[in-house]
Formats: sequence, structure tokens, C-alpha cells
Amino acid sequence: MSDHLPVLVLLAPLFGAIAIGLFGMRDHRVCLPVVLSALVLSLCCAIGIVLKVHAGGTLDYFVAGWKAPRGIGIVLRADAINSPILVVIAIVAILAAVFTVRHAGERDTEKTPHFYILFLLLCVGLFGITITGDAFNVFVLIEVTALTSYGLIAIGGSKRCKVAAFHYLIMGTVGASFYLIGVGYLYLKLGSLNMQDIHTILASNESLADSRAIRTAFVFILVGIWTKMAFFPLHGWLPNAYSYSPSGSAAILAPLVTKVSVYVMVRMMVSVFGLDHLEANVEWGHFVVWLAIIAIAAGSTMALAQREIKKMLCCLIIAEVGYMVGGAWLGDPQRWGLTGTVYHILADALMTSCLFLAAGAFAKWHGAAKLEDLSGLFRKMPLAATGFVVGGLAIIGVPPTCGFYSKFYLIRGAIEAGHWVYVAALLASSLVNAVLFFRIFEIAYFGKNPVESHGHGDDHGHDHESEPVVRREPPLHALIPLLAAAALVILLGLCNGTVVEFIRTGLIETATVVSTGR
Amino acid sequence: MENSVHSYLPLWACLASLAAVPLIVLFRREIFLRELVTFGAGALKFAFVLAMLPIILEGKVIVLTLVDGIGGINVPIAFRVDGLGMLFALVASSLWILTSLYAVGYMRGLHEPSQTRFFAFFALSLCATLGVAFAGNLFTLYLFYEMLSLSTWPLVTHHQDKEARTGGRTYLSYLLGTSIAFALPAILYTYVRSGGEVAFGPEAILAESNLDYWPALALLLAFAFGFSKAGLMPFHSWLPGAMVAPTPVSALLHAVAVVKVGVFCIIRVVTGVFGVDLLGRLGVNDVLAWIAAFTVITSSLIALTQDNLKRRLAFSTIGQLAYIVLGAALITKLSLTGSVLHIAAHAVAKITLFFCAGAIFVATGKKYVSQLAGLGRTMPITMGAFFLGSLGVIGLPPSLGLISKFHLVVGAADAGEIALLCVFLTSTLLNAAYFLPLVWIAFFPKKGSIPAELDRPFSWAGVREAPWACVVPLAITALLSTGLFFCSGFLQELTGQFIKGIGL
Amino acid sequence: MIVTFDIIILVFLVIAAIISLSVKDLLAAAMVFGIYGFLICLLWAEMGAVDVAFTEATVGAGVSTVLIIATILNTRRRSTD
Amino acid sequence: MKAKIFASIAVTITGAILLYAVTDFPNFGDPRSPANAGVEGGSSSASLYYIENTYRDTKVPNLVTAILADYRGYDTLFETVVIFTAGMAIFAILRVLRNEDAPSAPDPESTNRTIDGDHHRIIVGITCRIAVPLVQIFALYVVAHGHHSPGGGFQGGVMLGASFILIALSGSLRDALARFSEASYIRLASLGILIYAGVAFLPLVFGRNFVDYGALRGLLGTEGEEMARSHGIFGVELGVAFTVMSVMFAIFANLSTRGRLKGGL
Amino acid sequence: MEAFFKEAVVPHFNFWIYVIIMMIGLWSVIAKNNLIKKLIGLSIFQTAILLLYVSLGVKEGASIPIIDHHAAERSLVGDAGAINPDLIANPVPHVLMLTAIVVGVATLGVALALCQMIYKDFGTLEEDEVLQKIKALHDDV
Repeated sequence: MSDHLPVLVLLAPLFGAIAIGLFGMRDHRVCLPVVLSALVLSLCCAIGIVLKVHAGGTLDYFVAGWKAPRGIGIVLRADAINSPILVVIAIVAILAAVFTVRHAGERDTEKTPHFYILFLLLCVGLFGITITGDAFNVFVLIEVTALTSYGLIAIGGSKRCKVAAFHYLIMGTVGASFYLIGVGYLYLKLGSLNMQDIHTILASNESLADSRAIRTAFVFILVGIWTKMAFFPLHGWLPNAYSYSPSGSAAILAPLVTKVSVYVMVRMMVSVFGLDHLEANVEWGHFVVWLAIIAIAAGSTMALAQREIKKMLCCLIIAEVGYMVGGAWLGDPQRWGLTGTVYHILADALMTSCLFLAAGAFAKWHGAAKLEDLSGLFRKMPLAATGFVVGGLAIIGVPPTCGFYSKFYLIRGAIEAGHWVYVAALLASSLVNAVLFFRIFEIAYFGKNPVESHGHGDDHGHDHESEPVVRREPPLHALIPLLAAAALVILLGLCNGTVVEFIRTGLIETATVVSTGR
Repeated sequence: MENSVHSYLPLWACLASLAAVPLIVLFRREIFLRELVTFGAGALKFAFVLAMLPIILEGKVIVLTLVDGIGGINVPIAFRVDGLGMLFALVASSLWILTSLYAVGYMRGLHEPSQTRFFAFFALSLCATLGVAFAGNLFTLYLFYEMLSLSTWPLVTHHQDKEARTGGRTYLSYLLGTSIAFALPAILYTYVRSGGEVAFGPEAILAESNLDYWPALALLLAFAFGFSKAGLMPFHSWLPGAMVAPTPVSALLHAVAVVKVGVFCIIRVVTGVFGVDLLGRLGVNDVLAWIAAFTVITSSLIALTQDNLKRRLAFSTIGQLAYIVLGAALITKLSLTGSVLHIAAHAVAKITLFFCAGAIFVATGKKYVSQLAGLGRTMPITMGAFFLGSLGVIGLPPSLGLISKFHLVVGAADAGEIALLCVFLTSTLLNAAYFLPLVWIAFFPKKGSIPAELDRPFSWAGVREAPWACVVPLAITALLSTGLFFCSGFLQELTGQFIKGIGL
Repeated sequence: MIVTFDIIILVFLVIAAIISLSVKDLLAAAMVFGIYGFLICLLWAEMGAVDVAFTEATVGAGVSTVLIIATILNTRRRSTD
Repeated sequence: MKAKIFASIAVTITGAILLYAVTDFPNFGDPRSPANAGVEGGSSSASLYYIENTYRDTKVPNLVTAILADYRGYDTLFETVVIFTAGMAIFAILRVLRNEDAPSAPDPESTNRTIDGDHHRIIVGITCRIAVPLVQIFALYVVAHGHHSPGGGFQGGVMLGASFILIALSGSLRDALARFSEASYIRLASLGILIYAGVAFLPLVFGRNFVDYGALRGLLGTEGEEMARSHGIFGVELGVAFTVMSVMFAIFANLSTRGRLKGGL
Repeated sequence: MEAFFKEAVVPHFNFWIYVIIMMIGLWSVIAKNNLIKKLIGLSIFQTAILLLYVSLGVKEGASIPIIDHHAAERSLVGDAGAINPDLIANPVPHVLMLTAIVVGVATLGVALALCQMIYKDFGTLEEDEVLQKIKALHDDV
């Protein structure tokens, strides 16, 4: 069975969803075990893929067995770039699933099975996007992801989430359609949908690669994916969609959907259009990096203006997307920027997961939607607050969390590419993040209105203890994923060397594909 | 080429206090056990550090790579213990035990809240301090540096009132802000410039790179201001702000751990990143030296005007730190020796002074210099220790401060910087000016300047000292400061090993 | 494929699209949208894409229109634009 | 107004880029264009391969069906999943499970709550009652005959769904739901995907790749792998038809009653 | 002008129309105020993409992509001339567009469901009014 890991990784949640559809409607207790077992199975498969890729390089899986000629069937392709992302998707999904126990749909518990079906199908879509090697297949799976997202966002009870979902739907559909147009242009000029095939043709035919239609295709694919990942001028849907959705949905949507879109962009750059080709057109890269700088600045500025926790986190996502897009386009010869981007996909998924789990827990068990509501958090739920602190430190980029290392690789790439403004933007955004999070920590630690400073006399501190401090952590099913995410954030940081080494084998391998393609 | 030994001792020394954190939290209800854990961890830590001492004294270097780097891409978390790190670790870990004792007395004496958190973060910050001391490369250094900033924040803001919030805000925004804005880019630039090499070794990281004057200057200043724990002006104002912390915190962290980490980092940067040769060739160290000199004089002048005792001590600290930086910036053998020794000398002297300030506050609730008149009669041990401590800071015999200052002054002369020599001497006078009168009126108050009931001849019956747990540590540190004057041999040897290691 | 036929349908297609988007009565817009669906279905058939034409006839012209009408009847028929 | 200006700018830019590319296109209807015949340097064109070899590989004359369910069967699986997802998402969004919220105030403009305004539906009702079985039979034919003529699971499934919609439109939704209840359409939709995924998964049991129906030769007792593929395609189409039928009806039922499944248009 | 028309427009007539239809759709998605109108625009936008794909698979004078049994059987015995690829339309775009149509109707269904919910909550389907009412919600909180 181990040959079939690339397809099993997404079949597990698919069959899980079917099982819930068949048996879960009547007895809701079936849902959670099914979800967890399906996702754990996926996790095992994903780890298996990583191990196989580590041992034997890129893994091709020919669906329906159509191997030759290339491009008649659909091929799944696991390499060193996407296999770690599969693992992270599975992990984040498991954490979010555990978190949603007992408050899946929040409004109607009767909709629990539907929530979990959408949840699992979302995972199917994400796994599928990550592992596929076919440009059109990406579109279909993007739509699976998108439709499930709309459902997961709008399943909540609030009035605003419906409008947010509607806007997301419009933007998302237009984005996906743009992607489809791009793929259509590629097909029109090259007659192929297989990514590797397209890459070979483009690499061997310079004039074709520079033709107007192919350039337009690239532009449309990029704009489409940028819409999906909420890259700055196209970010409009994101803040509302993720902040008004139920916590359980946000815990899986916010960390994964944008990151997987970033991955699609990286995939398009690396194994469709080819890095050599992009590096030959430096001015494109510079232009996109400038856009990314604007995105970082805008995301950070917007985050400063927010008074709600989730909205602030959403604005941070926008800034983080800016990091990743910029890093991918730096075009430094050693590809450190790209390495940093891929590593940041992993890191940011975990960090965002940690933060959104925490925000969800605070909203549910502390009643905190706004920053001011967090006062007294450290006393009430110290462990949950610790998890949040770790997530925050990671976003700021404090070692040894993974956020530090991803920034480090990105900055290294920028320095080698000589893009000093990008470096400055990254550091400035780190500082803004520091301000943002320490503002929260301060509120959580001191309370909303700290007592007037009293002389350091003998009666010191008694007024604190006079008000009884009730320590009430969130229940275990919320606390464990949160702390696990926090631990993973640190673990990924500590293991950054191994992970990055692994990713780089992928990037170098694709480079060799180019040379054999010629 | 370098005589290195592989050993896990530095790791254990770091982990000793880290492991204490969960135990402290676990025993939050059993106060006695909790404090026992603190002492136990302190003793263990000290033992580990002591165990390394003979190895270092033999002229060897302990290295340990924790998270291994593959293919030289990533940056491992690595330890490397040399003379400098050893000396700093020795100072920090030994003084932690004393501070713990003092803290128990102080916190109990004032019925401070949240003592568990206090001790837990105290232990954590010590772990970070030793991590900095033993850091084997720039990234490990930065990691523990940030960890120290963050873990001391709850200590500084311990009282959780408005004043603490303001102080904490200043504290963190200066430390974190400068480290992200200056130190991190500097590290990254170094990393890129050196071709991915950031490990400290016998050879300086940038020794081979042909930096020009201006980039080198920018890099040096970025490091110097980025490690703003060293308190170089204009990034010094976090230090007085952080004095809102309980006194044990001020004592250990702001006389020993935090600020010394700052200067330690700068010495590391000067010797380990740039290397004496490169700096000497480019001459950028002069700029750093003059910034330090400016800080020395200015902070001493400000200290003269401060009435709050802890603030006066804080500004004195800023000045003394600048001594160390100045010594390092002169890059002569003698001045560096003085610089390193001054870490130890100032640590024991200043911690004594802080302990005294705290003890006075615990016993009498007084915190202003103007209130101290006649206190020598009721608190003779404390004020005696204060006197010894101030001798150490000023650099008068018998104290370790004399030895270190002597080296610094001679080093300045050696470097031919007569102007800087004058700075040292002027500042010594200023030091004397802000400490000695204080001691004088404490013991010999002017007639009528103090309440009548205090104005009587000294007798042991009138003594109202702070709790013994406060007094014993300060007596010990005062004696240490004096005693080390007589047996400073092993410190000088450690320093010598370090100087030899960097090839001077 | 017959070019004349092709061109005629395409022109009608554009007209249908414009009408469907400019009518203020949503029900009428939905009906014109249905017509648009049938026109495009014709176009597919004319271009040789029989399967697409079949699907478009059932889905695009049939079900989509019905769904839009169902929604309009459940909400409001008038629109400001 | 701002939206209109913005829209005009966006549309102009997009259109300009698209038209800029259009001039670079191969001529319309060119049989030798890259899409139709591949490019030099690439591997041989998939399109030509399909035209020349599909019948040999699968014994299915309708190329679209064969490609849809076999060569690109993986895509189609997710296409079915999209449909299923839409059904679930609409349920999650719209379905009212408690009778908590009072119906919103009747809108003066939409007083004509039913299409024909009144209850005299005899003619319509009877016509539809005659039409529905015919539609359903034709739909089954479309599903089954997809190998040889236009059609297949999607088209047939939509028609089957439409037949139930027709019942709901002509009579009332209650009649339609009596024949096809909520519990059963959700289950049938899941079952459809299960059939698809199951048929596609079976080859794994025989050690072959996903969707490789050729492996089912032994199981189906066919002569060669080609016929096994042909049968596999049929199985898959059946699954698609189930899902599409159920979901189409589900969407209509929910949309027409604002998720209450009571009343109807 | 005429040369341009002959070279750029006539051979690509379908593609020109596709761009026009798509722009009509896109414009109304952005500019229309009514949500249902937006959705109709979105559907038109999507059909324009179908038009692109199907157009690029068209072959002048070719037949539908269903193989005549006899020709197919002949091709199995190696009669090379039995199937002339130039005479059979390219099936790949058709396959892709079947998927796209289905995706389109699925999206439309979900969007209409959202519209109904928005109407239930806000009593209107005009975007500006909805946004105003949302702002009012903000003020309440």
C-alpha cells in the first residue's frame, strides 16, 4: 500500500466525509472519531511521503496508471517542497478538529455532521492542491476548498459572516476564474496541462516562453492566486471572512487556505514557469517584491488600527502573505528567499493555528472579542495565555520559535539579492508585531486599568489578592491543541536546519529538472 | 589549533535553573519547598560552573553543539565556554544563590504578591544569562539575549501597577526594539558577509572579510546600540525605568545579569566578530570609545543629581558599564583585561549597593538619599557594607574595583589616549563624589539634621537591621568585593586565558 | 462548424448578456439569463462540443435559472440596477 | 458611482491584457494549433493520443466520457465532490432546523408567492405527472448511454434531479419530499461519492493505481482490460448521477423554501 | 485599420467575443449593486471562460468527439487512415469545461443560499444598504 501514499493522503478524509454523510446524520457521536481517525491516517500517510521522498527523491503517482505519454493522465507529484506542507496541513487540521469538539457549528448543534463533512472535504481539497501535478486539477481542488470555506464561514450564527462569505465567494470565484483563464492560455499555446510537461516545453523553447499569450497566462494565474491568498490589493475579503466565522472554522481556514495558495504560487514558479526563466526577467521580480513590501506595510498598518483580536490576526495574515510573496520573488541566486518562503508556509501555518486557537478559546471561555476584554487573562487562564504568548513571539520573530528562522532565511535571501527595502520592511513589520503583541500581553497581564501605583509600603499588593482570582482554564479539548501548536512552533524552530535542508533538496532537484529539460 | 573539550557541562548548567521552573510552579503552595528548589537549583548550577573552572584554567575551551547543523546551512545552537564566558558565568551563578537568599528575606519582609511567578521567572532569566555566557555563535547569543529580555519583563513589572506598566513598557520597547532594529540586521549582515559563518572561535568571524571603514563603523554601532542592555547612551533610559522592579531584581538583573549581558555581548562582538586586528586596522573602535566616554561622564553627572537611591545606583551602573565598553573599545591587552575584570568587580560591588538599598527600604521604608542621614547608627552592618561596595565602584583599595580600574587606566595610557585617561580619572572623582558624602552623613550626620531620638551615641541596642536573610547576603558580597582584592589570581588567570585566546 | 451561424449566435449572446444585466426586474433578468444559457448551449452544439451542450442545457439553462428564480421569489423582485 | 468607475478601470485593464494576448493566438479553428496537435519539443499531444487511442484503451466511442471518467477520472471525482460540497454548504448555510425564527415580514413586491398565482394547477399537475416518468426514463438512458452518445452521469443526474424539481414545481414540495426525503437525499449523495470513490479505489486492492479500472478485469469477468475500463466508467457515471441528482434536488428544496423545507414556491 | 481587422480580429473572432462577454460579466460583478445581478454577472463571466476553452478546441470542419464505431474498429486492426485526428474535435477542452460548468452551478447555488440568508438578516439585497446596516451593527457593539 505504501506506493499509494500520495493518493491515500487525501482519500482518508474523503472516505471519512462519506462515512459521516452515510452514518453521521443520525448519530452525531460518530463524527468526531471518524474525523480524527481519517486525519490521523492522513498524517501517517503524509509522514510516510516525507520519508519516501527523503529516501528516494521525488515521488510520482500516475492516477489511473497512464504513464506514457506524459500528460494524458493526471499525475500526483510529491517532492521535498510539498511533502512537509502535507504534514503541516494534517497536523493543523487535527488540532482544529480536536478544538471543535462540542461546539462545531456553534449555532445549531444539529449541523455538526455537516460541519465535519465540510471540514474533511476542506482537508481533501488542501491535500489535493498540495500534491497534484496537474494545472487544471489545481483549479478543481481550489474550488473544493473554496466551496467548503464558504460553508464553514457561513455556518456561524452571526449576521456578518453571511455577508463576509458572500464577498469571499465573489472574490474567490473571480480569482479561481482568473487562474482558469491562465491555465487555458497555457493549454492554448502548449497543448498540455501537466505541470512538468509545460515546464519542459517552456524551458526548451525560449521564444515561446516569452510570447505574449504565455506572459498573459502567467499574469492571470498569479493574479488569480493572489486573490485567493489575499495579497494586498486583493485582500478585501479576508479580514471579515475569518474574523466573523465560527472559531472552529477560523482555526482551520486561517492557517491553511492562504498558505496553500502561496504554495500554489511557489509551485507555479518552480515547476511550471521555471525559476531560470523568472530569474532571467528580473524586473518582474522587482515589481512583485515592491508589491509585497506595500502589502507588508499595509498589513501591519491595518493591524495597528484594529481593536478586535481576530481582525488584528487577520491583518497580520495579510502582512505575512506579503513576506512570502516577496521572499519567493527575490530571485537571489542561492534561492534563500524561496527557501524562506517555503519554510514560512510551514511556520506561518503553525503560528497562525496557534494564535487562532487561542483567540477562539479566549472568545469562547473568556468572552473576549476585543483587545481590552483580555484583561486578567494571565490570572484566569495562565496556560492558554502562555500558548498565545508563544504564538505571538513567533509572529514577532523571537528565537527559537520558527517565526524567527523563517524571517532569517527571508532576510538572508533579500540581502543576497540586494533588496534592502524588503529587509527594512520585514524588520519594521517585526517591530510593529512586537508593539501589537506586547500591547495585548500588557492588557492581559496588568488588566484594563492597573491600580494606581501605591507606595511600596507594607500593605503592598493586598488589593490584588483581595479580589479572588478564579483560575479557569479552557477545557482540555481546547487547551491541548493550543499548547500542542505552541510546542510545535518551537519544535519547528529548533529543527529548522533539518527542514530547510530537506526543502532545499527539493529546490535543487527542480533546478536539475530544468537542465535535463534542455 | 585550539585546545577544545567536548562536554555537556554548559548545557547542564543552563538547564539546572530551567528545570527548576516547573518545580517552582509545582510547589507554589509549599513555600518552603519552593525556596528549597530555588536554592537547590542555584547550588547545582554553581556546582556545574565550578566543575568547568579547572578545564578552562588549563587553557582549554569547552564546546558543545546542541542542534546540529547539516551541510553548514543552518545555524546550530552551540555552546562554547572560554575564559570570558567562564568568568561571567561564575559571577552570575554565585551571586544568584546570594540573591535568592536575599529575595526570600525581601519578598517575605514586604509580603509581596505572586512570589511563585517571581521565583520562576528569576530562574528562567538565570538560564538565559548562562546561555549568553556560554553562547557558541551569534545566533545562540541572540536567542538567549532575547530570552533574557522577555523573561525579565514579568520581574520588572512585578507590581503590576501603573508605574510598573510604564517601566515595563520602556524596558521592553528599548531592549526588544533595539535588538530587532539594530542587532538582528547586524547579525544577519555579519552572517551574509562572512559567508554563513557566525561561530565564535579563536579566529574572529569577520577577520577575513575586507570590510571598509563606513560599513564596519555602521556594523559596530549597530551591534553596540542593538545590545542596548549595555546601556550606552542614548539607549540607556530603560535602566532607570526598570528600577520599579523589586530590589532583588534590580540587584541581580540590573547590576549583574542583564546589564552585564549587554557589555558581555559587546566584548564578544569586539573580540569575536570583528577581531582586534580588523578594528585596529580600520580604527572604528575610536568612535565606540568616545561614545562610551561620553556616557561615562554624563551618567556620572546625572547620578550626582539623583535623590532616589536606586536611581542614583542605576545611573552609576550606566557609567560603570560604559567603562567596560570603553575598555573593550581601546583593544589593548591591558584595557581588555581591565574590562573583563570590571565585569566581576562591578558585579559584586554594585550588587552589594543594591542589596543595601533594598535592606534600607525593608527596614525603614526609606528610598531617598536625603533620608539616609544617621542611618549608620541604626543599620551599621548595612551601611558598612554600603561603604565597602562604594569603594569597589569607585576603585579604591581594598577592593577588586581597584585592580580592574588600574588595568583600564593603564590600558588607556598604553593606547596613547590621554584624553580617555582623563575621562577615567574624572569619572572616578565623580564616583567618589556621589557615593562618599552619602556614606559620610550616614555615619556622621550633621547636628540637628536628624530626629533627636536617633541623635545619640552608637550602641548595639539601637540597631534596627533588616531581616537576617537580607543582611547576610549583603555582608557576604561586601566581603567578597574586598576579599577578591587579595585573591584575584584565578580571575586574572581566566581573563588571561581569554586574552590569550583572542591572540593578544 | 458554420461560421455565419457562429457569428450570429455570438452577437445574440452579447445582446442577451447585456439585456440580462440591465433589466431592473430580476425575474425578467433571470429569464433572459435562461435564454442566454440556451443560446450558449446552441453555440456549444454548433462548435461540436455536444457533451458540453447537453450539460449546459440541463445545468446552465435549466437548473441555474430555476435556482435564481427560486431565490428571487423568496426575496425581492426589483433591483435598483 | 465609485464602484462603477473602479469597475470600468479594472475591466479596461483586464480586457486590454486579454486582447493583447488574443492577437498572439493561433487562428480559430486551426486543427494544427498547439492545443489540438501539441507543440514541438513537448511530449506528443495528449489530445491526439486521446483521439487515436481512446477506443483502443477503453472501448468507449464517446471520447469525452472516456476522458472524463478514466484518463482524468481523478478530476471528475473532485467535480462530484464539488457538487456534494455545494449541497452540504447550502445545508449548513440555509437549513433551518429549529422553528425559532418567525418568517420575515412579507415583502409587498413579492406577493405573487407562486408562479402561476393560484391553486388551479390541474393542467400543469397532470401534464407534469405524465412528463416526470418520461423524463426519468430518458435520464436513465442518458446515464447508461453516455458511452456511445452525448451524456453521462452529470447530464443524467441533473435530469433526474430536475424530474423531482418538476414534481415540486407542479404540485408541492411536500409531494416531492414524500418521494425523496431529506435523509435519503443526503444519504444518496454520499452513496454516489462512495460508489465513485469505491470503484476508483478497488484497483488499489489489486495492487494497481487509483482509478485504474483495468485491474477490475478479474472481478468483472471481462475479456480484456478495455472492457473492464468500460464497465468501470459506467460504475463511476452511476455514482455521479446519484450524487448530482440528490444534490440538485437538495439545493432546489432548500433554496425554494429558505431552508425550511415547508411550503415551497 | 482594415489590415489590423483582417489579421487580428477575423481569425480570432471567437476570442474577441469571449473577451467582450467576460468584460461584461466582470464589470457587473464589480459595479452592480444588487447581489443577484452580481451573481448573474458572475455566471456570465464563467461562461465566457467556457467559450475560451471550447473555442480553442475547435477544428475547422471537424466532427463531434464521438468516434464512429466502424472507423474505430478499423483503427484497431492498424488501418492508419481510419481515424483522422483533424476531423474530430479536440475532446480535452470539453472534458475540462464539463467540470467548470458543474463548479459554476455549485458556486451559484451556494451564493444564492447566502443571498437568501442576507435577505433574511438585512431585508435587502442591495449591497450599499447591506453595508450600511452592517455599519449600524458595528455601532451597536
